[in-house]
Amino acid sequence: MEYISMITGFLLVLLGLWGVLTQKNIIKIIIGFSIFDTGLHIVLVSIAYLRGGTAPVIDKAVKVTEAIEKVVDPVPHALVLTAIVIGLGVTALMLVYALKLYQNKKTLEVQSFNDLKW
Amino acid sequence: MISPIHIITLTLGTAFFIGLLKKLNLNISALLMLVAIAAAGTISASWFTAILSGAANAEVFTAGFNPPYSINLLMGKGEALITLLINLAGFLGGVYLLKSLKERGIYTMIIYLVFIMSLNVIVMTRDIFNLFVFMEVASIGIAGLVILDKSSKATQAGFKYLIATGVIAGILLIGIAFTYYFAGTLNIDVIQQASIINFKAGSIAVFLVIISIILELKPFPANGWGIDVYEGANPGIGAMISAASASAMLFVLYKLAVLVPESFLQIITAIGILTFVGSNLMGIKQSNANRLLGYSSIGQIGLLTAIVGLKPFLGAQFELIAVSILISHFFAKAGLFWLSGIVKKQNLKDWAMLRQKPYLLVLFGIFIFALIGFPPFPSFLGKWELIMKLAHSHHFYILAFILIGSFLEGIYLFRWLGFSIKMEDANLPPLTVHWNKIIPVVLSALGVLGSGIYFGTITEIAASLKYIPLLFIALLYVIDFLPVYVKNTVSIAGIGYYLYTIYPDLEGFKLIFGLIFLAGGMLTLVAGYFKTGTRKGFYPLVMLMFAGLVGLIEAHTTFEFFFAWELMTAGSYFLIIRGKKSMTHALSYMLFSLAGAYLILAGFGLAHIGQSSYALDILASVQSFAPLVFILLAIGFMTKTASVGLHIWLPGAHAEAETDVSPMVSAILLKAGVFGLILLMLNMGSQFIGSFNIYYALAWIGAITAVMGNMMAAFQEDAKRLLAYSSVGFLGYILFGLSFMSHLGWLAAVSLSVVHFMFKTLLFLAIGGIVYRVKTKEMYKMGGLIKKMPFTFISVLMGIIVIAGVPPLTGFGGKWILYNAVLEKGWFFPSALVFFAGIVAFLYCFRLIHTVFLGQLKDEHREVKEAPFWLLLPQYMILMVIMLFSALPNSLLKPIGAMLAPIFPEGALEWQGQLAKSGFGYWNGQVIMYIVGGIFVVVFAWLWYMNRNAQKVKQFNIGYSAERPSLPETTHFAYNFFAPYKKALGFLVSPLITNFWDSASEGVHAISDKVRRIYNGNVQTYAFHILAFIVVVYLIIF
Amino acid sequence: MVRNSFRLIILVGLLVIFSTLVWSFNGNNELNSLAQFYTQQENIEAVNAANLVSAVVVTYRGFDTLGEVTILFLTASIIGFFLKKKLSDTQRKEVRESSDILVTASKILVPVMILFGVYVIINGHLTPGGGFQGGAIIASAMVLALLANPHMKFNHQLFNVLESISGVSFVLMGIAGIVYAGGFLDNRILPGGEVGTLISAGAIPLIYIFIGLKVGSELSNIVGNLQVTQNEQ
Amino acid sequence: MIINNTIPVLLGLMMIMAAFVAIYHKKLPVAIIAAGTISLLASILYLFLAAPDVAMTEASIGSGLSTIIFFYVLNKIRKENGTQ
Repeated sequence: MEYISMITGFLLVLLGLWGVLTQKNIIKIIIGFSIFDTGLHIVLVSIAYLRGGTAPVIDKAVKVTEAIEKVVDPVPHALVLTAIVIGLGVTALMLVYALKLYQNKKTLEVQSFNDLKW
Repeated sequence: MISPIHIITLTLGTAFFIGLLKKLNLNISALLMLVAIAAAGTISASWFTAILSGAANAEVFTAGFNPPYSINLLMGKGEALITLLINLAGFLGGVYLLKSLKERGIYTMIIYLVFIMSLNVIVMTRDIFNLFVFMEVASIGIAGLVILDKSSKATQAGFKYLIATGVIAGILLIGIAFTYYFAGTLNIDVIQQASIINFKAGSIAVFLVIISIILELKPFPANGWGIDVYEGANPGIGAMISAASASAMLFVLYKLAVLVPESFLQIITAIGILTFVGSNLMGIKQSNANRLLGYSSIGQIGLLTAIVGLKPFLGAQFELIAVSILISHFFAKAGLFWLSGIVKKQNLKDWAMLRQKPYLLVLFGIFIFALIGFPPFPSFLGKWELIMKLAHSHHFYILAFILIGSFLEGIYLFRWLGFSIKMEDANLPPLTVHWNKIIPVVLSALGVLGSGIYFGTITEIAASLKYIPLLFIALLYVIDFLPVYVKNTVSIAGIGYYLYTIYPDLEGFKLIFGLIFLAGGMLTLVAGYFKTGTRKGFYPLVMLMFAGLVGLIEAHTTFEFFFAWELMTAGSYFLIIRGKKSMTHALSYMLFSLAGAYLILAGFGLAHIGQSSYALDILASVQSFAPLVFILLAIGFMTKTASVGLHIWLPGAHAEAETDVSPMVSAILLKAGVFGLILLMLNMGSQFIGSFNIYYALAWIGAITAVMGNMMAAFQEDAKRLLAYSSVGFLGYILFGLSFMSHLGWLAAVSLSVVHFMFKTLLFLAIGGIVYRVKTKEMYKMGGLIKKMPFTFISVLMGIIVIAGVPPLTGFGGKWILYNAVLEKGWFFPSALVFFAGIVAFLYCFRLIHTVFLGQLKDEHREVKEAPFWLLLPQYMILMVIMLFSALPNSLLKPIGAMLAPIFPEGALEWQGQLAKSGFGYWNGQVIMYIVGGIFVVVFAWLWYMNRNAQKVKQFNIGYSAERPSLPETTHFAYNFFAPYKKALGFLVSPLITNFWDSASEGVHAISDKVRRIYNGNVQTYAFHILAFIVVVYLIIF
Repeated sequence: MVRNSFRLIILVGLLVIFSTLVWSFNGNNELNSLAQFYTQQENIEAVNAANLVSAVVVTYRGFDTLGEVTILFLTASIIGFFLKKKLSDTQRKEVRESSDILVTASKILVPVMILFGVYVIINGHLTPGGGFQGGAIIASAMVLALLANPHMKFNHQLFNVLESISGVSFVLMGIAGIVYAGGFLDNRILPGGEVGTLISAGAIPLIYIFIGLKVGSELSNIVGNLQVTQNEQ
Repeated sequence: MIINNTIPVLLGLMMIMAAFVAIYHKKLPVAIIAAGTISLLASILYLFLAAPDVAMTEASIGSGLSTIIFFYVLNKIRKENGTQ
């Protein structure tokens, strides 16, 4: 299962990058970026998976003493939590930039924003 | 000691707290922001000093668990230094940005503070995911700060930056994830022990981490987004990115470099070098100041990246090299960005505005010289050590590329400096300077100067450097407001005193050249009394050049020699650029000098292979590549002697220089190259490539230089240019003489050096006096001045007699010995050229005396007076010496001969009183003088007798036929004086060499222009570059 | 088309890199030593949070969390000043009224969502969830409220104060960790309690409250800023 | 075992399809919703991978808030366009 999700994650990463590289509309580029981000998160969670493991929460099903054998690795989960929130921040910022760019030039075409070059 | 964690708690806490204040009070918020950064800086500084004086590194364990279980921070020497730099930049940048931050509100202060905080964490953290988080904080912070300026360009730059760093961060995250999977930890130290690079997937994970860090450092060519940010953002932010952020990321690279195998390090080096050369190449074509600074920043960071990659080979010197270059970059780049914010004009040519406030110009110059690596700035030391170590470890290609990159950087930086000193500034708006903007610039200039001197004192190799001349120069800056005669007297007295103190230690060549440099310097300075006013900034620069020259004489080690060489170059550059239309000439002088200096540096580096000492006599025992060392050093020195091919800087530089500067840069400065060549040849002796004698090539170069220089001189319209070219020719004789490696050859060369000093000072002062009076340098606009300026006429007459090498004056003696040397040596083909050159010399001598002094006096020159007394005085002092040496040639030649005897015992002249005997004949200077004098008297008397009845025609007693030629000068007999010869021989002087350098320059510019087209401004292209960069490097490594 | 094929080639290159990674990925049959440390009985009891992810997020990697909170703070600040307009430009324009269904639904849903968010936050050390998730839920509630009532005056000042106070408190808690416990952000400044009960896990619930408040107010601020510019036409 | 593998495969395929829609669909709202769907599907996948915390975060932030922000900005841009 973890292989499948990891492959899915990587494919999403590549698809997202493809979107970033090929789409002409800035919003579409940002969508591509968020797909890229989601893919990364899936890869990270897949790495944490322990065969037959349960969620890293101590409750009735998992006693304190059994945790070490039963639960999946909590570390990547913690990392993904952080990464998701960071991703939200970055995406929101990109969108606000897109808005500003639109206000400047009344277009979302990425080619029209290359005033700075060479 | 305060725990380093409080760097973070203070800054972050303040940032959160400022949010509470909101609109309450902007001033209080700004104050709090600066106080927080200053406090953070104080903590770093206290740790830095503590660790330097032996305290243990500080470790911070968060969450009460030991690493690797929780995130830990480390405060070691490196961390302390880098966080200190970051907080320093943060503080100064905060002061600089005060107005902008207040204008855009409290949010911007929060962003700024958080940004500085994140850089501190990036440096200190030992956990790679934590690194990722705070790198994101820093990226977002930059993206937020970029839009401090409301322009559309800033927004575009910020957007590109966000996308690019977003993609990079994603790749980093993949790397971190798999590093965690394979190593089971996120702690850098534990990852290092886990040795996951031993299998492919593990090393790919590490590769992804490292490549992301490298990408954050904006490697060529995947760095368009970074450059756009530099251009689009407020320069105050550019300063932060270039100085603070880049330092932090470099440190991260250094920190993570322990994870990678050596093959990775080589790739890092290669990427760094490529970036250094590539972005400096693109800088050449750039005309926008901020963007240019961006290219330069990225280039410098590339160099530092390469240094990180080269760490294993730099040994104990790594710290010194990295830190000195980093600090120079740090202060200089921050200062330049801040200056750019003050100037507010983006076109480089508009930087002429800086002249409105001369101290800004001084600051600008300091930063430029610090970036290029001139003494006494830290980068000088860093570059020297780097080159030495690279040569030692046989990294020749890297060495070459670093020097090429530095040279390319020099091209645009010095062009820019030239613009600011010389460009037209008629239509530029006035410059306003606010205190908060200028203080950071001044402090960074002081920072780079102070750190340079500090590095000088702590480094063993630099400990022997003499700073007394530099102190004297500083004194001259202090008294710069005083009138010329005071400063001139102080300067002459200073040189005189210095000569007096070192005189007992001088002997042999050092004595001769020491006298040319110092006594000659005093003599030419005497002419300076004719100036009135204060002549601002002149004397420190003159003294800088003389300090360099005397340093050459006093140098015992290659390092001291190079130090002095660079000082001399810097001083003479400024002297030359003071001239009238000298912007381009000063630039080409600087570029040739820079190239020469780098060749010398490379030569010294190669010479040092396998030797432990830096003493100059290691040249006598070069272990490997001896011919190459010789060629590098010889070409390096020949840039100063202006040998053919390397001479194109000279005519313009000498001709455009001020009246009393021309003799300094012509008669004196060129001898530095001769001195270098003598030192080289003395130590290295004969050199062969296979069976080919390199000296034979030198003889040809000398001969061709002589012919070409003299012919060019003959075809000039400009009197000072004529003299300049004649110097080129004469230096050709000297090189020719030296190349013989025989007693007579050297006797000729050394005595001609002395003679050249004398007559060139004489002629430049004389012609300078005329130009000063008649306000033109064109010879056809002069004429008949013999009656108006008789004293000057006598000087020029004597001068050209010496130049032409005709009896009875001392120039003949030198030539006579040279011809004897030729007969002895038997290199007849080049010698034929030299003979021919001697004939050509007559042409220009004749032209000089004829068109200037004889013929008709121009109407507008009727009121012309004799040259000023202070210009004539040194001329007549020299004339006396010339007469002495001519009448008693052995007073000059005998001591030189005695000095040469131990080196070349064979073939010395025999002296019988004033009679010199060689294997081929004899010459008695005294007798010749009497004979020639006698003939002259007889002929003159005869002519006087024959013409006593001739009728004098009034000057304007002629009629015109009412024709007005379109070009009035064409009717003047002195215009295109040697037209027939030019027709016959002109092809020889067709500007092949100038054309060659022009097209070389054009080629470089064209390449630069082509290469920079990859930055098409499209964010998708940039993202593509980033990904392609990763894939390509991957393919190279795996 | 040529361009796209270049891009495709590069992505195929990335695919090669990634597939090497996937190829060498074997899944996990047991936890690595770091995870074992976190899941050891004595360490679970030392931190005393039933939700091990929370334990990692707030304790072991609390410093990351601080950074993460900072990022949101930063983003909110940037958006705050980026979209700021001069007050004189502000001209309220008629905004389309929301449908009755939305208004009614929001009246019921908003309090429930906020309550749920609070629940998620304070149970963060016991069950899945925590400050981020709860904060996001609260922010969603705010969005809903804004959608239902576009004229609602979004009280930035309140959120700003909340944001700042919770941020400062977070840092102060961290410093308290240095003074009263083992180091920065050590949550054992409060008694551990018993695993699985509401009052346990040292300061984790407290920190999560601050995080939740902070995240909630930051996200609400971001949305609020967008909303304000929405209305300014 | 079969369920264990088929559902992730299905989820993966759906996500990739959604990704194509998000990248290639002409209408931006559809694309944004498709991107949100990916996040939503991912959060289901996280449940299978025993990561309820992540699932919750992804659902509330990835598919919830960020979609909302997308729409806010899109709406804003539309309005700007309308006033032109």
